[in-house]
Amino acid sequence: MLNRAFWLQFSTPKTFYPVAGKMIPVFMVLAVLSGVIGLYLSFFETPRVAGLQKEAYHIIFVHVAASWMSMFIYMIMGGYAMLGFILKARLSGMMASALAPTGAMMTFIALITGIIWGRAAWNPNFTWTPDPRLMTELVLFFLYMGFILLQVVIDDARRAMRAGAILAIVGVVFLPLIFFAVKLPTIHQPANIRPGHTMPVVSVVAMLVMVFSFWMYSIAASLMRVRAIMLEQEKRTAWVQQLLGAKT
Amino acid sequence: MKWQSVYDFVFMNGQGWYVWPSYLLVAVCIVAEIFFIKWRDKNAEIKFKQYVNLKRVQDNESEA
Amino acid sequence: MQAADDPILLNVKSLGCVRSDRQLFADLSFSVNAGQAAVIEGRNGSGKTSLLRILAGLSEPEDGEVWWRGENIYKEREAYIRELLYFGHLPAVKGELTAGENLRLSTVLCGESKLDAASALQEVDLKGFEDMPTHYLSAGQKRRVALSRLYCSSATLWILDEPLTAIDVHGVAKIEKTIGEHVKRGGSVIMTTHQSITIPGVEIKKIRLGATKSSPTHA
Amino acid sequence: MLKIVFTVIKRDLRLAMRRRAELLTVIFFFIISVSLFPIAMGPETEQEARMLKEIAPIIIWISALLATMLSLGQMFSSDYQDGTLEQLILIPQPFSLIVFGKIIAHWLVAGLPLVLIAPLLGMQLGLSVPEQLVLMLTLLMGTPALSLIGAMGAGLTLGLRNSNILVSLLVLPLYVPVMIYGAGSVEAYATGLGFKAHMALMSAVLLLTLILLPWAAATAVRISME
Repeated sequence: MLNRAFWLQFSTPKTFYPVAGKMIPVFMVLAVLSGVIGLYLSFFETPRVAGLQKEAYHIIFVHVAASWMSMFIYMIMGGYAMLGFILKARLSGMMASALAPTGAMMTFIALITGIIWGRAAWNPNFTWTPDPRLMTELVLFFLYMGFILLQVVIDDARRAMRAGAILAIVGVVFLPLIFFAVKLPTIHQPANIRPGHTMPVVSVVAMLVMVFSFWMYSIAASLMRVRAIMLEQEKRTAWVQQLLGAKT
Repeated sequence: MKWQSVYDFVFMNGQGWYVWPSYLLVAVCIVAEIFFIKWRDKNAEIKFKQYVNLKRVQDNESEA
Repeated sequence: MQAADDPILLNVKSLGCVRSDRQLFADLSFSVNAGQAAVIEGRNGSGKTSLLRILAGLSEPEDGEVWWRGENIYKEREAYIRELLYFGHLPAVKGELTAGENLRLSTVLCGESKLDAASALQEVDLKGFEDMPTHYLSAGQKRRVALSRLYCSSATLWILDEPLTAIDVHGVAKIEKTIGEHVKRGGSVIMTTHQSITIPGVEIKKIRLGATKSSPTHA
Repeated sequence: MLKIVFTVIKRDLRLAMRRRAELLTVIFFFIISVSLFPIAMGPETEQEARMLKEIAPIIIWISALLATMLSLGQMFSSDYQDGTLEQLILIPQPFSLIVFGKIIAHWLVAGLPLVLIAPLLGMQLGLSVPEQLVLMLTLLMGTPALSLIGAMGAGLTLGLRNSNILVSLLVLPLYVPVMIYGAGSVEAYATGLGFKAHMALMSAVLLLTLILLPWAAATAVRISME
């Protein structure tokens, strides 16, 4: 099965379109199942925590999953962009554009849940600005928005792909720099405002299950989006005309 | 069972005010994203029809 | 590989160009020999400028390849550009610089010059304008400053996009003569023009764009 | 190799001298934006004056970022509009060298003046002489990185609608590390922590941008020219 013909169907829009269509339900079901399991574990199986953390710690299961995905998707996006740029493979560029909005959404979730968690767990006057992780999320959100808006503004599809690729490649190189710079301790910054604690095993498992669920969801959502992008950009090709021509 | 009652589960010692909106946000974001993708898919089909019509006009023009 | 004495300089192989979802041309093949002038014909929007920009290596075609002296122009880009003079539809004349500075800069940047700036400007009837900032010049005079590059260049292939726009009758005759001389020296010219062009003693190859009906490509 | 870079620098400097007004606009923008802070705060009490001094490096750095951003439009757009950029691409030399020359010229015109003026503005905000020297040093190392990153943004948005607004969205997030190390080193020096670590990190950023961004900017311009 793992021969050339198998891999080739993932490499051109024409062959990937139906394959992606079959893959979406699989990933969606996995996402929902693991999501249900993760939520059950986090709400009912984790021990109650007393003291500083309080019940607000139920937020971290989505917060951590979303922040992992936000970073991870950007890296994957940069990888696809690089691949598409070097090999001139249109599908890779399309995957990069399809991942960006999902990544931006994950970043947004991570940012907002992070702020809510900070307020709930430590103090209601929590300002999120000195928190390096949230600050990185904010910069990451801007990076995603820059990528998305650049591709929206450019009319020509090929130029949009390639311009986005350059931005994503440079962004991936800069992301560790930004992360490191924001973390750099200065006098204004408390060393670490997150109290260290050891998590019970159930919580770790619940968190990993939630990360898995978000991961599966991200794949499903970007596959759905990449199908729409393929239709948008391959209008003049025979396969789209066959596919959509049959419907009209 | 770690919760004493449904009330306890929902209220969470007052922390429910923070927990549930967070989950609501996630749910809203996911629903919105899927809605936007579906909308984009529909839009791609509409744009395709426009494109086909435009091309027909242009082809007729170049034949004339 | 082709033999060294092959007269074919530029070989265009099944070129296709797409601009904002429109197939401008597809499967376009032609060749240009040494000592040959070619005129690209077609209506507005048929992709003449796009074709010239692809031939100059400024933009990449959707499909197909362009070969120069038996080498792909993307693989041997610098060697190709060294023998190329591209005259775009924008004059590439900086308003802040004088006519002489403009010309000297473009020749310094592109390598050696056959002719000094003063004599080149004399060729296009702009003697005495050498030290005048070009934003004082009229549109036609600016085009002529740009065209004076033809006299300095030692390039083999000239790609000229509408060189006759905004040039008076006298100027047109002069440019036709210059192109004729270049071709007779063994150079090649590919150009677009809306005017009819006659060069005594030179047969002009015509390449028509937009004649074929646009068909969907198979991707 | 080097000759082409120098020729491009000379060309761009000559063009910049012929339109001095644009250059002066950027410098005055920098001066005004820094001066607005003390005017707005009106530091009457000693505590307010101390606060102003504390955030002085941040004020100067953010103003430098914005001033650089303002000047990015000039880097390629005039060459793009009159067709000269096509001719620059068709020079038989690697295009990244030419873009590198243009970036250096941009820095000489729009970055270096900021470095030289910064001490005057620092004085206005109450920085001591050694602090001003540290500030100058960070600006001297940081502003080239700003020009390099900005060149990519300017290249990507070449010829687009609202390109000036879009370029800030693309470039500002990437300016974050430069800004943090720049402002942070003055702060670290002022509090006696020493600024060597910050400067080392800043030079690492500069080195990375020097390696990566001439290529990225040149590719961005070529993509936009297609």
